[in-house]
Amino acid sequence: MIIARFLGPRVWILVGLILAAAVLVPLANLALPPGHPLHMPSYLVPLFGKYVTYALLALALDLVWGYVGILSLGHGAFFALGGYAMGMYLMRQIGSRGVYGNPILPDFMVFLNWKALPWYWSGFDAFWFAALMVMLVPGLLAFVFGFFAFRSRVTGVYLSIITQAMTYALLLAFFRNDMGFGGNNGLTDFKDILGFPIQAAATRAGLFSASCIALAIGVLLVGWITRSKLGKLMIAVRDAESRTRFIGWRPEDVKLFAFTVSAVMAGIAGALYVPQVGIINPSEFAPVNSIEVVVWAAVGGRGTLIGPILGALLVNYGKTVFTAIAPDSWLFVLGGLFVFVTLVLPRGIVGTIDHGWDAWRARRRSAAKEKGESGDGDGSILPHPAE
Amino acid sequence: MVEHDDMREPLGQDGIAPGASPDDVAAGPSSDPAKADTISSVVSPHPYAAEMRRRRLAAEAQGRARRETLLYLDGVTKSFDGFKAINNLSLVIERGEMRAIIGPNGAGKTTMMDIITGKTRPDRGAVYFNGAVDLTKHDEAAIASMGIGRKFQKPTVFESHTVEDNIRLSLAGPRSVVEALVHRKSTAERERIAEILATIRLTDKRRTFAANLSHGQKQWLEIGMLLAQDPELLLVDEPVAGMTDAETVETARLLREIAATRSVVVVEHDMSFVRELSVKVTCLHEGSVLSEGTLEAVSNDPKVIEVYLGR
Amino acid sequence: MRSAMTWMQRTALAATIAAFGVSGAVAADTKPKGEPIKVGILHSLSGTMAISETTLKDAMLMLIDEQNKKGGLLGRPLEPVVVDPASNWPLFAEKARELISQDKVAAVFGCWTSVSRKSVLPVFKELDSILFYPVQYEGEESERNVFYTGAAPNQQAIPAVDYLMNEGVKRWVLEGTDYVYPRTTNKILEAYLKSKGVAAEDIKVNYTPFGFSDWQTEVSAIKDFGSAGKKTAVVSTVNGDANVPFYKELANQGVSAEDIPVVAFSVGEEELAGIDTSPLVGHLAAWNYFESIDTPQNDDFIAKWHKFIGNDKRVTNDPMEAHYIGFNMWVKAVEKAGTTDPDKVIDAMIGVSVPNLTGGYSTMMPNHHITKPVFIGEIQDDGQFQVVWQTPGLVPGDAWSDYLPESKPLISDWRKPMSCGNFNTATGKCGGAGAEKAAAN
Amino acid sequence: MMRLVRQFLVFLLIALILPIGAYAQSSDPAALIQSFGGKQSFDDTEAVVKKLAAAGDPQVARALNALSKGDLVYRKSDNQVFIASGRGTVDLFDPLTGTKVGEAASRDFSKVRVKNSIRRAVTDALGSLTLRSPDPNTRMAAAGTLFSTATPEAMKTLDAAIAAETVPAIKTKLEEARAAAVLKSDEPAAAKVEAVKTLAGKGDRETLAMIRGVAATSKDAQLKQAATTAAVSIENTIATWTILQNVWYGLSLGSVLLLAAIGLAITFGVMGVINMAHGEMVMLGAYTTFVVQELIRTHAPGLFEVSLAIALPLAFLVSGAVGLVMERCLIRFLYGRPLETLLATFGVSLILQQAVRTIFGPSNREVGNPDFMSGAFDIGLMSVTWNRLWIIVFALVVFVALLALLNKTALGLQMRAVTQNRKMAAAMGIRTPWVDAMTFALGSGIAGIAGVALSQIDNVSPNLGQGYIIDSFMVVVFGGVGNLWGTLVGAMSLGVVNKFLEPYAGAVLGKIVVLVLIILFIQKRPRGLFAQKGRFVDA
Repeated sequence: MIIARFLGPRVWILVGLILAAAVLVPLANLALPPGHPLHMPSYLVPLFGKYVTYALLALALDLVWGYVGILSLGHGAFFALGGYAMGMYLMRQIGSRGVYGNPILPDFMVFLNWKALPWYWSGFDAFWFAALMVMLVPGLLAFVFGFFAFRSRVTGVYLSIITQAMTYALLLAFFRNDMGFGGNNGLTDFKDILGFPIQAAATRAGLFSASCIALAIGVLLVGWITRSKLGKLMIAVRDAESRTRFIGWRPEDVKLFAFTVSAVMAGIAGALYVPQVGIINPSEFAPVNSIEVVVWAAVGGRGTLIGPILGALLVNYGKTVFTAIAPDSWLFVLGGLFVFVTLVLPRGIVGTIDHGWDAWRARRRSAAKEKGESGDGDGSILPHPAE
Repeated sequence: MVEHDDMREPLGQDGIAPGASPDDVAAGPSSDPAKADTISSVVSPHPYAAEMRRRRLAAEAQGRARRETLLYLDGVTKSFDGFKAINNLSLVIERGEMRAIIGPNGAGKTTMMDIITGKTRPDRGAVYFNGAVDLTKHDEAAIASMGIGRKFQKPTVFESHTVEDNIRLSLAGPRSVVEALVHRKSTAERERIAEILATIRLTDKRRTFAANLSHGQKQWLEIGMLLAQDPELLLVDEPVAGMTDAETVETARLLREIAATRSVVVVEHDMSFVRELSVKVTCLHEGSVLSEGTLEAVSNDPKVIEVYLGR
Repeated sequence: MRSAMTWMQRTALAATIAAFGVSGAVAADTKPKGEPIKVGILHSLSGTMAISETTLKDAMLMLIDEQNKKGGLLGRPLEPVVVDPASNWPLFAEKARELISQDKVAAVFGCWTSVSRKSVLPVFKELDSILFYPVQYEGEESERNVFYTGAAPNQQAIPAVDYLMNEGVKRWVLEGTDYVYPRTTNKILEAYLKSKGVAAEDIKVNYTPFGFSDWQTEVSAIKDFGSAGKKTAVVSTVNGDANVPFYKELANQGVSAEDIPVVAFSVGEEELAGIDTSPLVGHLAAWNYFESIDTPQNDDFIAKWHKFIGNDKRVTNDPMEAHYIGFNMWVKAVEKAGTTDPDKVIDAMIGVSVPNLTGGYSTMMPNHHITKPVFIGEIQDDGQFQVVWQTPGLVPGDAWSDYLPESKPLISDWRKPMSCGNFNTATGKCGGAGAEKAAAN
Repeated sequence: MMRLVRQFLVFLLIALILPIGAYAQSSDPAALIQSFGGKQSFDDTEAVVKKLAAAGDPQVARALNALSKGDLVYRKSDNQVFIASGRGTVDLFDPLTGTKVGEAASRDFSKVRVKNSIRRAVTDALGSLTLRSPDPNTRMAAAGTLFSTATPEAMKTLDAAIAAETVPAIKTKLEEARAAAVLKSDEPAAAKVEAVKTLAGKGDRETLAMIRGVAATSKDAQLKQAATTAAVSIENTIATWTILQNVWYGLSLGSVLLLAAIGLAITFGVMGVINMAHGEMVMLGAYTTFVVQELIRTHAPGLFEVSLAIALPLAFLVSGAVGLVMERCLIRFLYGRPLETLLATFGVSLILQQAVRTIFGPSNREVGNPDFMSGAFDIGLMSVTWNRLWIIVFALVVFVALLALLNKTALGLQMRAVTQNRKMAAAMGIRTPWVDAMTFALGSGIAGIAGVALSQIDNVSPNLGQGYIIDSFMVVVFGGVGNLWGTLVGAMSLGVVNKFLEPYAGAVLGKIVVLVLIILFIQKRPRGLFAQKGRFVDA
């Protein structure tokens, strides 16, 4: 297998861990009786499932930010679009079980006197179509947006700000009830997914496993991309864009590829997120959410595969804990954490550990070298090659 | 020249259609636009027709002249906010030639490089590569793929990559994203990399991260990356700035070695280095050519002396 | 065997333990013995909604404190569990789940925005717990696990319009923030006004975004609309934050209450605390409670509130009264049922009647809404309201509006045997979600 | 001719009858005023007002005014009515004469309760009662009121008032009011045509509605023609003024954007620090204003009018100091890593928000408008509010001051030197860390100043800053990073475009369109409106 050769052991350990979670968590929840010491309480399953989709989102962002150097402040938009596509499918699945019993129209359309389903809702009753849209809509938006932005060489903070403008515009647009996406309340009150009741423990466990598998595939995909020559090129674009241009590459193509792939990943994350939290509404487009994703990646360590995943899990778990134990002051903790990480751990947790490890190894190696030979050639003139 | 008078080329193509028909290749490199001007003005009585004809002939003559060149700049002008960085600059580089370009700060050396490599579009003027390709119509990546390599003043290498990967990314070959994604290393590639590393004397640093190289080594790596592209023309901007004397000598040797198989344009301040290269020298000043010739001739040119030493 | 807890359980429970510690301090001086009954408080303490919801958290803490002083509930102390859903709607669902599953609270008092309620609804249904929702809302909902102690549209919007019609208003501007509550309320009002013979060209509907702050164009459009020679009024469903700049612009452009009165459904004492109200005297609000209402219960409540919060400038408002009513109803229902078991309490709630702060009694009806008086108040220069009109009796909350075609045939009755939140009188069937529940019972 | 004679006769008749009628109805005004006393329904109160109006004695204006303002009280013990002023211990005045009659504790008195319809009745009553007031402003107001309330019966009163009026502006208003009365009456068509002509000059929306009504209902061809013509001319006038009004609103919104963004133009534009806590600097400025006003209210109420002037330097210092601390303790370690600055400052913004929430509470705080910031005046059909006007002026003053600071002072020179070439500046002996700190403090301080201005039109709450941060970044990026003029032009053009879109697209869609336009614009000009040019600019 090509992939196997490309990926190092660390990636496989990571994928193994994720897949183990995909199996063990549902087992601990479903197979073990509630009294058992290893039993996983039901309420934790969707909570952890949510973290896993966040991890996938953070990984998607890391592909563009960590590897290509595009700081997108609008990745929440792709996440939310994927979520809306899934939400629309789930809404259609409600069928006539809505409060008004209308077999076609979702409740919010009924009480706002909509007479027919808008054209863009058609097709969403089929899962395959919704699944396609989950990838296609964010992907297409990213492609079109990226195509123009990268071709015009919009870079750095300018790009960050217009991605923010993009998600902000979408936020406002989805707030509008006239858009037909439920306005501020968004889409909610889902009943079932693929015929399984959405609130059943088994469905929850299944969604959790699906999220883990998606994350594992995401890790493999990002691992494969970043370890290919293209991955090297991405880093090259990140570090010296004009140099890549002058050796004949088109950085805009590289960026567009990464941006689009990343948006599709974010869309999938969103689609898995929605059935687990039970609601999708415009606040997912809020610029602050997108900034938070950046924070996860930064805390964990960008430019690594494990970093963003770890960051997303840690920050969100911290948020869960602190909003409960210190509801009046958890923002101090969260804000302090961001400041601390950027000041003390600029490479993020994983980056710092990696760096420390490399430095330690380098020290050992150079110490060993010094014992053997008198010096290395650094800085001195190299021997003239024999002609 | 007169035998081409009857060719009814549409006027609109003047100055654009380089090497459109293969039979034009007959014209020699000695074509002189000024001469064409004199002759045509005698033949044609009507001033407007004469002017058109003069232009056409001049363009044809230039076309023929340029077809033999590797790099051809004519009447190039570029200004930034009213400041003319390049002013009616004309310059010709022959195939296989190595040329040194000198000039004080602000003479327009870097802007000239920007224009050749597609980073900057000139306001006016023609820029042709290989006689046929209008460089003003292409972007950096396309121009690089055509075979023009450029080394920046400040060494620009991919610091997070190893020396080997730096070269690998630069190797000539397809430049599509998909290819890069599914690319597999081959023996030929490995050999080519080894060859380049040997040329730039970095063989034993192949696994070192570029960030950990010395300044001089980065300069060489960058030259190596250019070589990997297998360019016909190399533009080298101040390759020895910040180098020790020994490194400078080594770099000069490296460049001469490279120039054996391709054309090289070196922009440099360092006169001893230029002397070391011992090639034809062009001196730029205020965006146009001040003097051209051997270093000896140029450095004795009173205009050059005035510019460098001031009034 | 609790000693053999997994790390996962342990870390997840860390939250509980700490919450226990925090709330333990509050409950420390209580006399009642036994294992405490936990009460969840689910109000945003940070983010955009903190501005409104924090007060409600404090009000709940006070009510629980008072109850403990009275000897707790069923002889056991009450213990508040406060969490911060941070104005983040999915976080509301997560926190609700945490409160119910992990903290095992007996009931939850919380939410403000419709979307936060919609977000937690599935959780309460799934885990079969109780939510008390204290804010006026758009109606069109009746769930078994939710008790709506705020006003339904017929307990606020329609009486307000009736009052203005009496005052001779012929032309209407329905100005709202673009979200579900204003949209639905305005739909209902439009239908209601048209049924009262108001022509379509005499109704102007306009929506602005959340947190809108530049009202120049809108206020000037209102002025223009109002200069057609007919008496004009503005019905404002403008949301929280946008109100201050809206009122400031009204005052500055000289739109006085005499010319074009503005009646608001989301502006209470708390919102006015941020504005100099002297230019706004005479503008109106419709609520079920005003701080200025002069009754012994209210005086007592205000005094306790000032003492509890340690600041006698803090105002009281309608949602606080809603929590007061809801909490007392819950206490009464628990006492009636003799247990905090949600199913029993839900059944015991219907028919429970407790005193409200305006001198009457409010009763929980079978549709899980309550009966309330409706007051129209005029803004005074001290930031309070003066009641200028009130409904002659109590108005029962109507979950399904009679002025929307689709909801007209629906009724709600959670008593057995119907046990349905959306019974369709036209088809004679319990439509939608209620069907499953009814079948399960 | 006949018409004139008939008019005269009618006038004569009414002039004779009116006083008799009035006297016939009237009872003693003092006694009438006393009947406000005691608990009574709103309808009772309104009836008394109507009676007072009918009595036609200008003396009752004082009592009516007091009633409308809520100053009219009655003693609980004997229902006697007074005008009261003050709190706690109140001064009591005779409601008819206005002479002081004593002091008493306010708890012994009850307000005579009023509501809108009563206030309106009072205003209408005052309209006719004060038409002959010696004070021109009162007369002006009365004439204005009469325009919308004038009935055909009021024509005679108006005629008398017109005859006696000496101030031309008031006379015009009275004539307009009379014309409005004529249109409502059953005067002959010719008189109405005259009236329409008079009103065509007034040309506001209220008049338009009136004239349109005439045009629609009139059976007289000539009158119909005149009304239609007048309506068209008024519509044109209104259309022109609408455009001007939109420009004004746009500039006003633009000035708010400018204020919010100008500090960012320094910290982000000049220094390249993506300061996500910028909005919180604005918020701190607003809270400083609140604290200043609060202190003034409790300690020196007389200074309220100058509270903003006091708050300005303090807000600058507070926000500037916070900015200084941020720069010294945080940002200076992050130079050259703009995206990490973003994260760190985002953390700071969370901390600052929560800190303010902890100290001041989560709800809105009241910041009052001094008198000079309140109210509006009219230019033609355009209503200009004072606070908006002052904010535009203030924004421009801040802009010019900042420009001067950057271009004319030593600090400005050093700032520009450091941002252009840090190493060279350091080599020239400029203490670059100090300049960095000062620049950041300056940007933050200006944000604080903006907070003072924004406290006048927006909520003062912990969320204040959040509402402006995105818009501020848009303005700076749209205008071109590193160019103050770009920020000015960017803010103003975004404001105007927004306000022109708003009436057609609505506020929500308008804003979306503006955002999309910005995105498209950045594609076209990736470095903003006023891009820095030159070959050294690189990505």
